[in-house]
Amino acid sequence: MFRDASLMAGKDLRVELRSHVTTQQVAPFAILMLILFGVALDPDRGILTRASAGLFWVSVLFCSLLAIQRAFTIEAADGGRDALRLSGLDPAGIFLGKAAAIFVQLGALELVLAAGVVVMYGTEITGLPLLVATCLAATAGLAAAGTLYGVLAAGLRVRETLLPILLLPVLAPVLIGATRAFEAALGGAAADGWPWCGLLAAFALLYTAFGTLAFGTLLEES
Amino acid sequence: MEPVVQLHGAVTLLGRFPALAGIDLEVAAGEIVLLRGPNGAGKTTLLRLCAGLLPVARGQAVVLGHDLANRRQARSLRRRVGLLGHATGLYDELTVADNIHFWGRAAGASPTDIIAALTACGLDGRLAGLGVATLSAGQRRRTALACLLARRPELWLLDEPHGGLDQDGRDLLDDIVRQAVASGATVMLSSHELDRAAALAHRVVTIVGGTTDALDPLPTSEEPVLVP
Amino acid sequence: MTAPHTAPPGPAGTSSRATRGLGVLSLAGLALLLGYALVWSPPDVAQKDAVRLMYVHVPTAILAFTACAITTVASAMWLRRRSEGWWVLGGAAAEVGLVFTGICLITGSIWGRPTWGTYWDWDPRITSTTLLFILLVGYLALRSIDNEAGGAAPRGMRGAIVGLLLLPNVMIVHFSVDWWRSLHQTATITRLDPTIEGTMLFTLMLGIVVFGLVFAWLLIHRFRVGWLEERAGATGLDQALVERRAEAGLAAAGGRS
Amino acid sequence: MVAMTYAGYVGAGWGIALVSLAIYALRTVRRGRALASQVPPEERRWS
Repeated sequence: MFRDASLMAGKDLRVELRSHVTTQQVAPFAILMLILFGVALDPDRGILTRASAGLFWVSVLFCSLLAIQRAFTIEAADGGRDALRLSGLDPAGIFLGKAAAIFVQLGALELVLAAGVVVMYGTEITGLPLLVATCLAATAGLAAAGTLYGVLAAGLRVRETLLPILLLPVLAPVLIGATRAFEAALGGAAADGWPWCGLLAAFALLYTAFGTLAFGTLLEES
Repeated sequence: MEPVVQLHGAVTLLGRFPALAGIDLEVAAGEIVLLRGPNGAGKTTLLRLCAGLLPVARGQAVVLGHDLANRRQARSLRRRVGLLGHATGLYDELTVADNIHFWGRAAGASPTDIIAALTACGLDGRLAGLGVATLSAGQRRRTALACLLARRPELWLLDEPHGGLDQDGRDLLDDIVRQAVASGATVMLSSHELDRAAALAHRVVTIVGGTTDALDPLPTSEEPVLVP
Repeated sequence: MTAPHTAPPGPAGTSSRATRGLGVLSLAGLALLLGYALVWSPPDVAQKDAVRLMYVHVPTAILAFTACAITTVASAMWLRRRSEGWWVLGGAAAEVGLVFTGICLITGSIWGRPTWGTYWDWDPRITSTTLLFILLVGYLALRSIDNEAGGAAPRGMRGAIVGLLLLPNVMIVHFSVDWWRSLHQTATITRLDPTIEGTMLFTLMLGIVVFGLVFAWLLIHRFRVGWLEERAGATGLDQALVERRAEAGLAAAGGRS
Repeated sequence: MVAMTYAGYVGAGWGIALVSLAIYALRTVRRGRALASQVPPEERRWS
């Protein structure tokens, strides 16, 4: 299973290295969102600094939609689903591999976004351990739930429009938890944030476990 | 020795449509069987069924000893067969070599097998480093064939394998199929290149309306032999 | 919502003797509930007469979440048994649940205006119920696509997985939203005084029972509609096989002529 | 119902609730009638 997962993740990351979709399209989109927030909300009032945690995670959420769509566009091309089913790869391995590749790409995007928030919104980084732990847990949750719902929508003619409505309500807890944890860390009250981090970790575990179990059936029959 | 493919009254549904409406077919080990019939007769569906990709709704289907009525057995069958379909399953963003390495390793092929497959399909050298997106249709087919070869399948299921290939490519394909059979594999293929495919095949099976009511021997007459 | 007066000999629809009885009972119950809710029960001390909206709001909320639970259970059963009935039930419960969720949100919002002074407050229950509404919309959208895609697979797997995750998702969302608000603000005005008693408590209970009857009536009818949709235009497998095999004869005749 | 406070809100809430239930019920019954004619009676186990 883990051999298959690493093979799959390696393949997805190699595709990204050659196509540069995340670096040349999704990352600029993320920065663009930060700029749009800045334009829409009056930057002089300090709103951006106060809301930076929420804006950061909203941006991550929208970027994750793009990353997930992308991850399954690769597979949908030219009969990829049949090929995957015939490949001999363990479905659980495929799930973990794709989720891991999304995790890595989202992690990189978060670094870009964090730099953007610090530079453009004047946010001061405090409580770094909590920030990092929150990012890891939240990103794992996004990747796991996203991979599961991504394969659900993949292969449908309306996938681009269907995925957001299926996935975003499910990810609402991640947005809430990650934002609160960030606010706690940035507000110097890290102790308040750790329970949220725990919630995020539980969410990630739940979806990873469910995805590992259900992915085979989904790949099989949808 | 038990036949590799045993289908008795096999029915397969695509949605509600019975694409296969009762197939009776036995294929012995080492045989090359040509499936022919008009478009929409069910040839592709039959090959996909034998690959373990589709469930049997009725009747019996046992391939390489795996009972296809059992989902788990159907799934474990898949790594033992190789299906070359209309879609190639290649990743456009990756190179030829990357693709063959990925699909080969996914099926557990050794690096030497993978290199051998690349060479056998004439894809070593300059072509190996090209992105699949830049390939011609024929070169894509070759790449897909190499992926298949690297898997060393026991049952080869070739859906219109000659389509899109040039003269050299077709000769190459026929050679590869003959070599595979010589080393113990079994082959089912569909083709509209009837002359070429018939020369390759040991036996021709005609499918019409999702059934195999006619099993006619080689060589065939001009007029199709069909049982109403 | 009345049953047909006379059962015609031909195509009847989705009603049966049982549902007609249930329908009459629901209508009578609604009349009684209206009497209690609007006339015979006293106004609340704090909420005044706005409390009368609670008698529709609370029961619809309970039933909305019940519908959600039914969909999840039906999806789980479909995954086990693969029988059509469970598939149809999952969709029927979700659709009826969507209607009840909508009513719950609207009445809650209308209630909020006189009580809180605003139509919308970031109350945990409003937020999570709204997300439930969207989850149900998404689930139904996915099912409607499943219906039209006649792929090789026994269709419905996607819908079943999303249906299975419906209740867990609602619970996670509810929990996290609840926690989110409670950490940062003191509890909002309690929606219904927990110490209510007498006529008001009776009216609320009556509301739950009556709307439960209405829910059951709708669910049964919607289930039957779904069942008919599955069957409409579907010829049996045997018939389809005969037609498919006949293509061979046609081709042969064409080839010989 | 003498001098009920917030009568407008209460009326609107109940009105919307009952009307939307009635519309949905009617729609469901209509759909059922339309479909029933396309399905043989032996498939309609309830009637």
